[in-house]
Amino acid sequence: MIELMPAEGVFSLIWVLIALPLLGAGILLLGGRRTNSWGPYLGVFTVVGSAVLAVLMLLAMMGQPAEERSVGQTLFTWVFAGSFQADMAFQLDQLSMVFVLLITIVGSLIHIYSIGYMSHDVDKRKFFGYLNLFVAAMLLLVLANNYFLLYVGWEGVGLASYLLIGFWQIKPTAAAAAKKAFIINRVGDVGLSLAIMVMFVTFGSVSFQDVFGQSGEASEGTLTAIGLLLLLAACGKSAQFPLQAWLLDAMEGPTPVSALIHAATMVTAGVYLIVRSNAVFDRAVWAAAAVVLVGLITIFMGAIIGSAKDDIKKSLAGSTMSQIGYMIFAAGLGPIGYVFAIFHLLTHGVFKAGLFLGAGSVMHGMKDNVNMRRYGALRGLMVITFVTFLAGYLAIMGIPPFAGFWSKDEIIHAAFERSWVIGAAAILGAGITGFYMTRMVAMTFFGKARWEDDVHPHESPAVMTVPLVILALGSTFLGMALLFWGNIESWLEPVVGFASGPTTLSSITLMAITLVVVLVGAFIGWRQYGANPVPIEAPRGNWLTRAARRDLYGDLVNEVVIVRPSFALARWLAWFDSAWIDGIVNGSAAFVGGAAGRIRRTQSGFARSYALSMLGGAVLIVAALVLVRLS
Amino acid sequence: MNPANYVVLSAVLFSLGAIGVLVRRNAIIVFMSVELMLNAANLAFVAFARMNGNLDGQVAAFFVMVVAAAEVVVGLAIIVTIFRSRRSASIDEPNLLKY
Amino acid sequence: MTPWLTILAVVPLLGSVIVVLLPKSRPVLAKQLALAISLVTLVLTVLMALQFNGASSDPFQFVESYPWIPAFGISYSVGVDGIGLVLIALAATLVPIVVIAGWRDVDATSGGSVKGYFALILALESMMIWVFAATDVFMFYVFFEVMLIPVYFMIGRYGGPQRSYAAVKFLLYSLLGGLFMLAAMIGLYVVSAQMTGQGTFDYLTLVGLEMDPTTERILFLGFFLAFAIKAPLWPFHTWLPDAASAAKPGTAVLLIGVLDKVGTFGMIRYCLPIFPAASEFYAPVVIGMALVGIFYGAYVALNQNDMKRLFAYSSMSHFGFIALGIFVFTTVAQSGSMVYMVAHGLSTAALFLTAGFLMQRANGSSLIFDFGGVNKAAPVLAGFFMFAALSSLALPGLVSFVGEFMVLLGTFQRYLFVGGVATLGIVITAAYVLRLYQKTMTGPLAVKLVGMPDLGAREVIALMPVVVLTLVLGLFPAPILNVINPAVDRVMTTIAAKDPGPTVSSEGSGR
Amino acid sequence: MSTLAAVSVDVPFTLPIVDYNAIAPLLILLGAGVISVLVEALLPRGSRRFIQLFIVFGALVASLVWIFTITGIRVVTAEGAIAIDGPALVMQGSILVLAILGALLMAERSVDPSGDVFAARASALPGSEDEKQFTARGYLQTEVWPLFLFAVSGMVLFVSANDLLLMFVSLEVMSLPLYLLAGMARRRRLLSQEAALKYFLLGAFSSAFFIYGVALVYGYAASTQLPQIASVLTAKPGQTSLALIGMALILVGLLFKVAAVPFHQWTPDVYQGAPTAVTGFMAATVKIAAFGALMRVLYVAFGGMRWDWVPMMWIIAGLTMLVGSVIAISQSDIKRMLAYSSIAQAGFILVGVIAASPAGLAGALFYLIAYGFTTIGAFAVISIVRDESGEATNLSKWAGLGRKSPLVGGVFALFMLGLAGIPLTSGFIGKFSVFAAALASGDTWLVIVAVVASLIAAFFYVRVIVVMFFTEPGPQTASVVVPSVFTTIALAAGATVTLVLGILPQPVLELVSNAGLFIR
Repeated sequence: MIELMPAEGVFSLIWVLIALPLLGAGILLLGGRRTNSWGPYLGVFTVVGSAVLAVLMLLAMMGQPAEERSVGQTLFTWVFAGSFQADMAFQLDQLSMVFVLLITIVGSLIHIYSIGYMSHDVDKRKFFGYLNLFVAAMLLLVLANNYFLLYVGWEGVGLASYLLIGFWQIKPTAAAAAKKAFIINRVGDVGLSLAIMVMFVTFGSVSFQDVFGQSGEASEGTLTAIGLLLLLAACGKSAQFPLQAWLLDAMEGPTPVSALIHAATMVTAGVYLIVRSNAVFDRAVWAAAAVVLVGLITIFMGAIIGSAKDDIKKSLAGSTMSQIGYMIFAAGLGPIGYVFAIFHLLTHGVFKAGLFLGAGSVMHGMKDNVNMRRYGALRGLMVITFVTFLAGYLAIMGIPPFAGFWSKDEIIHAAFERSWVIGAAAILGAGITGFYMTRMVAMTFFGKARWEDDVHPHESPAVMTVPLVILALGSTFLGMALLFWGNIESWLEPVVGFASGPTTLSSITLMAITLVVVLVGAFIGWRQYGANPVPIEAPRGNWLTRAARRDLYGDLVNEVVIVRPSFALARWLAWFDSAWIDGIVNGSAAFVGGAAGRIRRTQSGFARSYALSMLGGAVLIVAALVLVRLS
Repeated sequence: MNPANYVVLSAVLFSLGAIGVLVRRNAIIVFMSVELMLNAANLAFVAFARMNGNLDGQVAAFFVMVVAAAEVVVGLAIIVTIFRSRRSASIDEPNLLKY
Repeated sequence: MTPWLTILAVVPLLGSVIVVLLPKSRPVLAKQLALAISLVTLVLTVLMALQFNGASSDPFQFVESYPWIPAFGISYSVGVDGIGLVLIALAATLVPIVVIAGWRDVDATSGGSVKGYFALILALESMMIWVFAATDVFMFYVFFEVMLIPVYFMIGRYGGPQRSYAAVKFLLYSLLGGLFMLAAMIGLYVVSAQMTGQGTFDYLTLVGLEMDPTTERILFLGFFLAFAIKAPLWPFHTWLPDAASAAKPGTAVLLIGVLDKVGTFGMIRYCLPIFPAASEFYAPVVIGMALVGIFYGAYVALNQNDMKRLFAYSSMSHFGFIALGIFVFTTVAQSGSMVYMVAHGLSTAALFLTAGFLMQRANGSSLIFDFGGVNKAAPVLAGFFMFAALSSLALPGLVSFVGEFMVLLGTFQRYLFVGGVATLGIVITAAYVLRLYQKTMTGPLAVKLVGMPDLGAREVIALMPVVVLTLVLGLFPAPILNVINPAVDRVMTTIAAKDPGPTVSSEGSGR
Repeated sequence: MSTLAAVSVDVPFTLPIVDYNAIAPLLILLGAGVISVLVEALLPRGSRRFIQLFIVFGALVASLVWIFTITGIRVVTAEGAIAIDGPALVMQGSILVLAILGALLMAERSVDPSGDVFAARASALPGSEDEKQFTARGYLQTEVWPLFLFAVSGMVLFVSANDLLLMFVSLEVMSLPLYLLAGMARRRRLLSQEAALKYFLLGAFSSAFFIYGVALVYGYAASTQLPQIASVLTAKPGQTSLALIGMALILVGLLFKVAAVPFHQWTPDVYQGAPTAVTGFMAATVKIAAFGALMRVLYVAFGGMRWDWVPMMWIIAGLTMLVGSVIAISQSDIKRMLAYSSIAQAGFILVGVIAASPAGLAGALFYLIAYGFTTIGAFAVISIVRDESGEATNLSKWAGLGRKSPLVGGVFALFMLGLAGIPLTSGFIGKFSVFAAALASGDTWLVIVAVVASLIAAFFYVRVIVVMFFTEPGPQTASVVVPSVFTTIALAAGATVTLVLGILPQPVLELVSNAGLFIR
C-alpha cells in the first residue's frame, strides 16, 4: 500500500480542480437569464482553468519518484458518528491523474465545441451550468479518497447526466429518457451503497487506504460480495448488461454533446470504480469472473445494436456500449487487464469524442436529421468532418497505428493470457466493430445522396471543426504516445500493480489474426452498404436485426419484469390503503355513529319506559350484588 | 304474629306500586302507585321498628308521610298544568322530548 | 443564567396574543408583526444555540425547573440536549419561512381572519418549542396534546374543501394516541410513586426507574402508540394524507416538517431511555412496521395523482427510515435519524412550499394532471421544484443523503438483511419523485397554465434559506453532528446498547 | 304493645346538642327561603323582584362567607344527623358559588325581549289568551326565588347528611323545587311542562326506591345513621343480605340523581325542556350534591362492603361513560347533547368514586368543581344564542357562529375543549386526577374504557367547534344577544375557572386533598 504524500505546492490546489467548475455551475444556474450572454464563456473558462491546473499537477507529479506520486489532501471531517467517519478528503495518484486529465481536457473541448453548437439556444447558460456541474462531479468522483465521498461524485454525475439528457424537456421523449437514466443508475447506486456498508461493517472504515490496507484480512466471501456489489454499481454507470437500457435513450439528449459526455467520460466511471478497487477484485476471483462475463455480453450486445441502428447517434451509442464492454472486460482480467482497461478508456475517450462530434457536425449540416439512410455522399461537402471521422473510424476498428489498435490489441492479448475462449470472443467483437463502423461511414459519406429535399449540407464553423481536428490527431497518435512516450504501464503500475504474464501466443500472430477478422467485418459492411445502394426505407431485416433495432428487447424486459409489476403493486396498495387501512379507521367511526343511532332509540320519550329501565337497573344491581356475594 | 310477615307484605306492596307505575297510563294513578311504594316503606319501617325494638323506624314513618304530602302538592300542581294544557292526564301523551 | 428556553417559548406566545388583539382592519400589520416576532425568535434561538456546549457532560443544558403542580409531583422544567436543540432550531427556522411563504395564502376571500392564521402559527411555534424543551413528562404531554388545537384550527378553518373532515380526523386520531399515552403516563406516575414513595414526572428520575418487565411493556405500548400515530408509522398513517391535502402548504410544512417529528423525537427521548427492556423487546415489531412503511409509502406515492397526498405518503416512507434508525440501536443509525429529521423538515418545506406556489398559479388544483411543461413557463419555479425533489430523494451532497445513508449504514451494521432491503427503497423513491417532476414540469406547457408567472421575489426569499441549509448541511453537517452525537451516545449508554465492531479488526465482537 | 311501652317508658327527654355555628350556612339559606316565601305572599308585585334578588344573593353570599370562617371545623352534630367535615364544606362551598352563578343566569332579564326567562304565570295555559295577557302586561313571576333557595339549602344539607333519613328529607327538599323550576320556561311551555312531569314522576319513583332501601337497611342495622350502619356491618358480617339489598335500592335513588346508566333517561328530556338557566344551575349543583351523598353513603356506611359494590359500580361506570358519549354523538340539539355529555361526565367521576381512596375522593371533588363551572358557563352561552323563536338550541343554527361573533364562539369552544379534557383546561386535570386514583387502586381496565369513552366524547365536543368555526355563517345562523351584567359575570367566571384550573390547579388540588375524608 502506498503512503499518501501531504499535498504541497501545486497539489495544495487539488480542491480547486473541483471548486472551479462547481463555482461556474453555481453562478450559471443561480444567475438566471442575465448570464446568458457571457455565461458560456465563464463555463469554458472554469473547465479550461481546471485543465491547466491538471496539466501543472501532471508535470509536478512526473517530477516525483514513482512511489511518491500519490498525494492526499484532507479538507475537514465530513460525516462522523460512533465509529463511522468519512472525510472530505482527496487522493491524487497516477490513476486519478489520468482521469483528471481525460475529464478536464475532453471536457474543455466539449465546452468549446458547445459554444458554437448551442449558440442559438435560449437556455444555453443552463446548458453550460450543467456541463460544469458534470465536470465537477466527475472530478470529485475520481479524486475522492473514500468510497463515501466517491458516492457523492458518482450520484452527482448521475444528476448532471439526468439534467443534460433532459435538457430539452419540452420533448417528452427526452424527459422520459432522463428519468429512465436516473432510475436505472439508482439501481446501480444500491450496489454502491451496499458495497460501502459491507466495507464499513467489515473494515470499520470506507477510505481507500483502510479498505485496501486491510483487504488481506477479510474473508474471500466478503470480498466477493463487495466485488459483485461494485460490479452492479459499475453496470449502472457504464451501461453494462443488465443495466444497459438507459444509454441508448440517453442519446435523446439535446446534442451529440450530451451523447459524447456520456460516451467519453461518464460511462468510464464504472471502469474507474473497478480499477480503483483492484485490491478487492484481486482476491475475489468469482467477482472478477463476473466482471469478465458482463463485459463480454455487453461487447456483443453493443456491437449488434450498433450494427442495426439507422440513427447515427444511437449506432455510436451501441458502439460505445461495446467499447466500454471491452474496458470492463479488461478490468476483469486482473492486474494485466487494469492498465489496458484504462489505456483503452483513454484512447476510446478521444476517438469516440471525435466520432460523436463528427456525427454532430454532420447533423448540424443535415438539419439535425439523424437518420443515416437520408445521408450519403457527404465526403465531398464536409471534408474536415469526413477526414476527422475517418481517423476515429480507423482508431476504433483498431487499425495500426491508430490509437485504438494499441489499446484493443493489448486487451485481446491479455484475454488470451486468461483463456483462448474469451480471447476468441474478444476478437469476434472486434470483427463486428469493423462491420458496423464501416456501415456507418459508408452510409454517411459514400454512396448516393439520399438527402431530404430542403437539406443543403455544408461544413460546420471553425469553432466546431477545430476540436474535431484536435481529436482526430489524438485518435491517430495518442495510442503510440501513451504507450511509448507516456509509458502508461509503468505509470499506473504503483496503483494497479501491473504484472506482465508469460505470453502463450506471440503478439505478432495475434495482431495479425485480429486485423484479419476486423477487415473481414469491414468488408462485409462495405459490400452491403457501400457497394450496394442503401434503401431509404429500412428493409425488414432478419430476426437479429429486428431485435437489435429494439435494443435487443432490453426495454421490453424491464417493462415486463419490473415497471408493470411495480405499478400494479402501487395501484393495489393504494386501493388497499383506502379500502382497508383507512377503511378500518373510518369504519370504526361509522360503527360508533351507527351504534349511537340505534341506542338513542331506547330513549323513547315515554316516562314509563324510563321507569321500566330504572326498575330493571335496580333488579340488575341487586342481582349483581348477590352474585358477587355468592361468588 | 311474626312481624317479619309485615316486611313481606311491605315488599309485596312495594312491588305492586312499582308495577303500577309501569303499567298505568293515567298520571294520577301512576302517582298514587308511587305513594303506595312510599307507604310500603312506611310499613317496613314500622315493622322493623318492632323487630329492632327501637322507635327510629316509627319516627321515620312520620317523616316519610310528611315528605309524601309535600310530593303530592308539587306533583298535583304539575299534573294539573299538564292536564289543562293537554286535556288528558295520560303520561304517554307528553312525548315531545325523546331520542 | 438567563432562562433561554422560557423566553424562547414565551416570545411567540405573547406575539400571537398581540396579533390576535390587532384590529381586524389591519391584516398587513398582523403579517408584518408575525414575521418580526418569528424572526426575533429565530435570532434568540441562534444566540442560544451558540452558547450550547456540545462537550458538556450533563444531560441537559439551559435547565430551568419550578414546581408547577406539586400535588402530582409535576414541575415546569425545561432543558435541551443536542436533539432537542436541533429540533427547536428547525422549528424556529421554518416558522418565519412559512410566514413569508404564506403571506398571501390567507385573505378575506379565502375565509377566516388573516390575523387569526398568523396568530395560530405563532402559538404553535411556542408550543413546539416547549414540547421539545420539556424535561417533565407531564409537561411534555400537555404540550404534545395542546399542539393539536392550533393545527386543528389551521386545517379546519383555513384548509381546502375537505378541511373539516381532515381536521376532525387528525384531531381524533391524535387524541386516540394521546389518551392511551395519558393512561400510560399516569401508570408511570403510579409506578414511580410505588417505587420511590413519591410520585414524580421528572424525566431523569423516571429514566432511572427499574420496573418489572410486564408493566414496562404495557406502558411502552401506551407511549409508542401515541408516537407511532404522530410520526406517523404504518399502519397508523391514514390521517396524514387527508390532513396534508386539506391543509394550506404552510400548515402542512409545520405539521409534517416539525409537528410529526415530535413522534420520532418522543421515541428516542422517552420510549428508549424510560423503557429500555421493552424497547428491545418490541424492536423487531417496530422495525417491521418501519420497513413496511418505507416501501408501502413509496409505492402508494407512486400511484398518487394529488401532489399533497403524494408528499404525505413519501413523508410516511421517510418516517419509516427515521423510526428504523431509532430502533436498530446503533450510534450511526440514531444520529442518522436525527439528521434525517432535520433533513426531512427542510425537504418537506421545500416540497410543500414550491407545490403551494405552483398550485396558486393553477387556481388551487393539486392534481398532477393539471400541470405539465411548467419548466417552460416558470423555469425558476421548476428549478426549485427540482431541488426539492432531489433533496427528498436524498441526493448525495444534500443533508437528506447524510441522514438516510447513516440510517441505512447503522441498520446494516446490526441487521444485514433489514439494511439491505431498506436500501432498495432509494430506487422507488427516485421513481415516484422523478415521475412527479416529469409529469408536472416537463413536456409541452399545459393549456391552462399559459402565461403563468414565475416565482416572485418574496417566494424566492422564502425558499432560499431552505435550499442553502440543505446544501451547506449536506456538505458540512458537523454543526448538527457535533451537538447530536453526544446526546445519542447518552441514549445508547442509557439503553446499554453497543455498536457491533468491524469484523476484521475485532473478530467475534459484533454480530 | 307492651314492647312499645317498654321502650317508651322513662326515657327522659333531653335537648339534642346542635353545633349551630357549623350548620349556620344551612340555617341562613332556609331562613332566607322562608322570608322570600313571605315576600311573595305579602309584598306588591312591583317591588318583589328587587327584594327577592337582594335576599337570594344576600343569603348565598352570607352563607358562603360563613363557610369560609369555619373551614377548620370537623364535627358530627345534631345527634349524629349532620356531619360537617372537609368534603362537606368543600362541596357546600362549591355548591354555593355555582348557585350564585346559576342565580345570575336566572336573574337575567335582557336576553328575552318579553321579560326574563321564566313564564309570566306558570299556571297559565300555553298559548292561551290570559298567558298572552300576562306576557303583554310584562308580568314577571318571582316565585322561582323561594324555590331556588330551598333547592340550594336542600343540596347544602344533602352533602352533609350523616343519617339516611335526613338524607332522604334533604333529597326531597332539593328535588321538589327543581321539579317545579323545570316547568317554568317562558318559551316552549309544552316541552317545559313535559320535562317537569317526567322529572317529577321518575324522581318520586327513584326516591321511593331510596326510602325503601333505607327501611331495609334500618331493618338490618336498627339505625339510619351511617356510622352506626358501618359499625354494625363490622360487628356482624354474616347475614347481611338485607343490608345488601337495602344498599342496592339506596344506590338506585342516588345513581338516579347523578344520572348514571341505566337511571339516566330522565336527564336529556329534563335538561332540554327546562329553562336553560335552570338546566345550567341544576346540571352543575345537583351533580355535586348527589355525588357527595353517594360517596358519603358508600364510604362511611358501606365502606366495609367495598368488594360487594365495586364490581357492580365498574359495570355502571363503564356503561355510563360509553352510553353517554355514544348517544351524544347523534344529537342535533345542543342542550340535549350537553345532557348526554353530563351523563358521560358522571361516568368519569364514578371512576374516581370507585377508586375508594383519598386520591379518588379528592379527584372526584376536583372533577365535580371543574365540571360545574364549565357546564354552567356552557349553558350561559346557550342562553344568549338566540333567534326570533327564542334560544337557538339546534346545532344547525350554530353554523358559523364562531365567525359571526368570535369572542362568544371562542369561549364556547373553550368550554367544549374543557369538557373534552384537553390539557390546559380544568377538565384535563379532573380526568387526570381520577384516572390517577383509579390506576393507583388497580382499576386498569376501567381506565382503558374511560380512555375510549373520552375519545368518543371528544368527537361531539369538537364537532361543535367544527360547526361554529369551520362552516360559513348562513341566513339561519343564530345571533348572540348582548346579555346584562348578570350573565356576563357567570360567563366570565365559568371561562376563567375553566382556564385557571387547567393551568394552575394546585390551590384547588390542595383544597380538595386537604379536605381529608368523610368523618364517621
